[in-house]
Amino acid sequence: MGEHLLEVKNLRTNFKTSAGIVQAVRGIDLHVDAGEFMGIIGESGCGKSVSMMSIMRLLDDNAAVKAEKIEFDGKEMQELSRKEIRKILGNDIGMIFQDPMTSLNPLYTIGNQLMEPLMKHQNMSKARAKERAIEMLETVGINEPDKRLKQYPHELSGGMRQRVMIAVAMCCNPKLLIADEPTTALDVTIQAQIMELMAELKEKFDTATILITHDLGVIANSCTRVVVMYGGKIMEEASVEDLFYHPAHPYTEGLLRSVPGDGSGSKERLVPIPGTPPDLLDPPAGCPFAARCPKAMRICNQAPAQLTTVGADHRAACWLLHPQIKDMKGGE
Amino acid sequence: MSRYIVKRLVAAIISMFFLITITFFLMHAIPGGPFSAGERKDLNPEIIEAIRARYGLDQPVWKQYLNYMAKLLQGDMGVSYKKTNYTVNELIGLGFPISGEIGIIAIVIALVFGIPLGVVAALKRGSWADMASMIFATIGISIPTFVIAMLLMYEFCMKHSLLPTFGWGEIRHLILPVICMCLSPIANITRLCRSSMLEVSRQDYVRTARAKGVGEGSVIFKHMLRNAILPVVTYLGPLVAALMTGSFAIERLFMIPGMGRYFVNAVTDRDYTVIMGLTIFYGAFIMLCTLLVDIAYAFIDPRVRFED
Amino acid sequence: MKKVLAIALALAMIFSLAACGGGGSAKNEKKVINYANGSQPEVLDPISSNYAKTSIVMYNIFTGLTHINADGVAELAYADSYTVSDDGLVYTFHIREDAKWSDGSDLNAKDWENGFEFHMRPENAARSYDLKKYVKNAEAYYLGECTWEEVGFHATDDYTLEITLQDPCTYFLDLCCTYIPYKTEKMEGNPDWSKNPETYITNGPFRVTKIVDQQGFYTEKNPYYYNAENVKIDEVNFIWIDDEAVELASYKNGDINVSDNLSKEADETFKSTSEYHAAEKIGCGYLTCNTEHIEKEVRQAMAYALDRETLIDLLGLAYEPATGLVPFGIHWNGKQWRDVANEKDGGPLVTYDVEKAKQILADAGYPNGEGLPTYTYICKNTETAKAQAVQNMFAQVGIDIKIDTYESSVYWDVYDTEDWDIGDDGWTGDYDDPSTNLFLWEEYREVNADGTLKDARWANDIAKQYDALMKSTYPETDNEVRMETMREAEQLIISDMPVIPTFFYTDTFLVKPEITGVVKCYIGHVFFEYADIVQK
Amino acid sequence: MAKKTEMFPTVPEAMYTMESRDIPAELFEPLPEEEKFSEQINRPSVSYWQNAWMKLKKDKLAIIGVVFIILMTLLAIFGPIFSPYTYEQQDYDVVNQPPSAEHWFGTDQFGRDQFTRISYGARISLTIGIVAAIVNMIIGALYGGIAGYFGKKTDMIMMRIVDIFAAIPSLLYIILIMIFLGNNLKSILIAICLTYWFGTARQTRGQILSIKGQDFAMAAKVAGETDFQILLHHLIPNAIGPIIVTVTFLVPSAIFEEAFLSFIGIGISVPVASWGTLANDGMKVMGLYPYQMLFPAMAISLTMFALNFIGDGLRDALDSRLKK
Repeated sequence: MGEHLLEVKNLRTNFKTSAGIVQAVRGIDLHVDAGEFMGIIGESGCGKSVSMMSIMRLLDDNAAVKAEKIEFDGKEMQELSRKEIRKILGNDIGMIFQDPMTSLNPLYTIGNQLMEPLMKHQNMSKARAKERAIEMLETVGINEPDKRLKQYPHELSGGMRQRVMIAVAMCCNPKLLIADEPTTALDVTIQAQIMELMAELKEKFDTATILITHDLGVIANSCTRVVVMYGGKIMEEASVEDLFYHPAHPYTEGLLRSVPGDGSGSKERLVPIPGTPPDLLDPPAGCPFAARCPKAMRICNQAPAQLTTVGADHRAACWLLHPQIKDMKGGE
Repeated sequence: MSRYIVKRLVAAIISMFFLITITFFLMHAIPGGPFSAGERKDLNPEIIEAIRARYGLDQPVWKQYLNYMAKLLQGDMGVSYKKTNYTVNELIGLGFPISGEIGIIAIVIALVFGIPLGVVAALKRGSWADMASMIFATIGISIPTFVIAMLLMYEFCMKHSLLPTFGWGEIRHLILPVICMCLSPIANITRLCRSSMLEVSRQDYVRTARAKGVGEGSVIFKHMLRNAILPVVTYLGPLVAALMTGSFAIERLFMIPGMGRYFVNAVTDRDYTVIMGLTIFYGAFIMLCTLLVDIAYAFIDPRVRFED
Repeated sequence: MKKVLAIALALAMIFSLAACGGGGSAKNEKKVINYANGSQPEVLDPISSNYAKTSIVMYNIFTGLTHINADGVAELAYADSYTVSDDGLVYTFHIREDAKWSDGSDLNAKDWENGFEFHMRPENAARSYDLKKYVKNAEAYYLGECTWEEVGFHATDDYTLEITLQDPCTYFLDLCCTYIPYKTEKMEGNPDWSKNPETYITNGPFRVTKIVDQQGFYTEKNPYYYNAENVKIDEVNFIWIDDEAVELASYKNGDINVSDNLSKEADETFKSTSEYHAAEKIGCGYLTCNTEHIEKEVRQAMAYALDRETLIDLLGLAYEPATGLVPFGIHWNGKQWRDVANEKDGGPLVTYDVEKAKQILADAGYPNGEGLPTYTYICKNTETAKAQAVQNMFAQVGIDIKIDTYESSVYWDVYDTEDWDIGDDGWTGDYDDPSTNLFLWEEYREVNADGTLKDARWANDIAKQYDALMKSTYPETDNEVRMETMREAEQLIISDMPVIPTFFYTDTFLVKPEITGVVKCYIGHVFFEYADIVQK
Repeated sequence: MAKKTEMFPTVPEAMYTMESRDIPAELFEPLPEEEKFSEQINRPSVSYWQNAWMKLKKDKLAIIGVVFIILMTLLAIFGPIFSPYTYEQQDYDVVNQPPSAEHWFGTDQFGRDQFTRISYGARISLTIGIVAAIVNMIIGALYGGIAGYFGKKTDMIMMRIVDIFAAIPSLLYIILIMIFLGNNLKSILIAICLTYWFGTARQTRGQILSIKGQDFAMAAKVAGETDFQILLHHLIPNAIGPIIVTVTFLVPSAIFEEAFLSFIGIGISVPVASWGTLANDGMKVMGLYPYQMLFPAMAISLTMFALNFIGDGLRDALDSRLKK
């Protein structure tokens, strides 16, 4: 159809482990439009990274991915050969990972690793690639770029390395940038700088961005639309404003409560969500959050709720949204 | 870089000094000794004394030590006490090129077979190729060398007369010794390479490389193998030293006039000067190999700096 | 890339394998004998080494005044005639006038005198000189106690050599095999002479061409040998092979064609074939007892407890059970000395009889060995099989032993410490006379370097009687009397049993069928002078 | 296809969906607290070692290896006790017998029962292998750990000492120790224990160097743990995986070293025999009585196999990074 840059339907990803089959992603739908800055939020292990890796086919051999549709830029990704996928990766889709300390190969210079996708995808000569690499380093705010090119990752600080990673991801002007917890491993001040940089770059290149994080603060400052994941499923999907001011899912409410104020001085107490995430080796039949949900009903344990439209571009998967409840409430 | 090497060489010389001193006094702690009265009961005591004096053995140990060190500084390791018409330097000159030749060939073969086997096993983890190479690798380190040597000799020499049992100088003389010599290194390198490839394959930077859309060949050879090879490089230092200085079992069974036989024979013959000389040579050679490996390592891994 | 290399290498190996398979059987026109000569002695010259391995090489590259002929008997060689004085003390040899060194230079009587002098010169500390002590004052010269002029070994002109003996000797011509000349001008002041074929000048049927340490000693036919026209073999290579199993493989493989160190497997494999040869050797194996530690009765019980037949079977040897200390191969008026002596003694001196052993022990106050300590038995690490069988046999009568093994080269040092109870030993004589074996227990052999008697060895009253008996045979010229005296001496030593005889040695060796005329003499040395290779 | 269906277990059709309009009202009652966790199987939290054991249990080859080593150990302990023969008992009526019902592995040149001798040899060889490996691991890990952790001058001096000792050929120590202590199990054990720890020490040092800067070590330091606590409780356990792999190489090395000593004739004193001695003796009559070499050689090789399987299994099991 081409109306979305990336469209995923009913994506399921399972891992084979020594303990059995782990159902990491259990049927999610996603879409990103060109130029959109979307966030995916959830606790660790909720399947947010795995779903992205599934889309890009970066998972190990012990993973199996199945989807009705994974369409990127009008192409069905599942039909592409590995070779064709590789043409997209690094070129049309850039990716940034959580830990900048380990994401760069310690044995090669920054320049080498930065020029690699340029030479591969853009058929640039070495000299041209070098020029572009210097340009990119400048863009991501690294001083003395020509000197940095010759340095090895271990000679740079964490923040610098993440900038380099961003440069690597962005150097081919990708249509989509997937940032998997890009700031988690960084100091708070650096976090802010990196997020600023990403926002800046998004403006500059108009790249659609998927930001994966477990940090609501990061989402609040940059994203337009947010997907909340839990237990391998999507719990809620909404614009940033709706999510923060009108959360429709008890899990989202819980998440919001667990975050300290945004620094505006409010002394709201931090409330952690009691309990632990479900075991995806043997996922619950009903809503994955039921066990921890303060508003859980009997039905929540019996069957999963589907995403239901709450408002414009706002959907949530919760039995509380079932029309019968409204009826009952109305009846009272 | 050169400063680093100089530093390491100085450290090596100091180590060598301790090594020589320790070995020297260890040797002299062994009861009995060369040209002792007991050994040459047929000789007149005066003649024995004269011989001992000729070798400087009549002097107190500390003086013998000083004499030895003084001569050693001039590169003279003395005369063999048993093979009295050979100097230790001559024996090393005879034995080392031969053991070294077999050793180098065995190392090259071990690398040429071991690394690909390990890589394939790691990449096809759980497949038949993995199983096969691991079984081969396990066999390689499961059978004692002398048993393998004997079995090969039995098959190729006794039953089928395909290969000579002894001799030196032609390729056919090399085949069996080299096979025996490289089996266990192949096995070790395969295992080492496989486990480090597996380790590396889980690294974030490999995922990064894939996310960049780099070709699989480049991912394997550029991003994985070079990292995975590091443990192999470390293993190579002692391996090169051990293989190039000869294996006694193989040299004895295939009658190769190499260093390994000189050493074991010297030890069992209590030929003190030869033991000393060969130990010093081994020591220096091992330290050299370690230094070379460290330098090579630093070239491969930029995280290792040339510092103390 | 790596894979390609690997495949290429594998292919290369297969090809070279195939190539070797093709060219396996050598079709040399040259007649080459590859003889496996065991482990390499440390030094390979006639002065510094007295190992049998060295002697084998020496006998093939040097020839003395006499030499062993194709029948294994000594006959004149470089001496073409000789005379003996009436008192049997002065031998005058005439040296062949056409004699030449292996480098073509003239060889005359002076070279013999120089050679003898060089060998006996004190500072050269020759390893073996037992057979040269027969010459008057030779030992004194060796010990630095007299001048060369006083020694009875002089060239009176270019072709005449006059040798004066200390005592008359009926078997002196046998000893003359070992009296060889040295090319001393190449050897004086050149301690390395024996490493280099250029300076290793000889006068035997073969001459040195190449010496490769730890691998082989290569010789070729010596064209200047006096009997060169009868030497058929072009090359004799003495190959050092440490391991008997490897030697067998090499023999089967054809890499060697005369194998002299037979493993049990080689013995059993070839025993019934024509390639298998056995030769009597004048040697006897025995266990030496530390007489200070083990009393006479226990020693006797041990001797009776040894089942020598079984021992030989177990070890897969071709030996004979020892019935005394003088082995087969020594003659008494043309008959086997052993047989004559046994007949006169009324049966073998040493037998196997467990009951008797037990009885002796019981009578001595050790019924079933009760009250006896555990004795320490020392042997070389190559002799452990024998040790274990002996241990078992001694245990049958209640004598416990503990086995300590040592590397061959260390063994003799340990043996000399006398810090043991039973020591494994053996001796092969040098000439056809019982004294070649019996002299071992004469008192002078039991003296420490400082001149004191070894306290632990056999040195009691019986030993003194034995010594006197043996000494009385030296000046004796009546052979019958000498033999009788030595028979008496043997009885005497066996009665006290300081040594327990085990085997009489037999040499077994393998020779490929196409090779003829390999002579192995009674001292166990191999001669290739008379050999030939006849391709069928 | 079968694999695919297995990878994606079919999710049972839910009884109700958001479209359902016939959901009984009681299902909308709040979920009682006690039922909240009923669905969830709270797996007991497992420790590192429990987890490792669970993983090891799933590794068939490793289990085969463990079973084999246990059997060998039992054989070593009980074989000589329950055998009707002793390792030194000679019987000249049955020399060089092939395997039979009376003598499972045949007899040797003195009619001694090979099975009994091999099981007795297991005592020696296994003791040497296992004791040497453990001692080497302990010495090596501590030594290397200390050098790596403290770094700087300490590291430099300690590693130079290792260099010096590693450069002295092990045969030299072994001979020396044997001269002073005799040709017995004790001296071989001491000698081998002294010679193999260098590799472990170097390796541990490398591991420690690479992980000592990581967060958990820093955290422990901040938490006020002493250097040795950090080393023993945090660093060495985290480096243990590769060390254990090295130690798997060590057990065979030690058994081989002993076999090599037997080969050059300075092994354990007769009539006691290790597997190495037995194999070496068997080698001399390989063509005639192949079983005399075959059985001891197989005992060595199968044990090596088993140890390697165990080592591989342990490595996978102990590797915390594999946890997912």
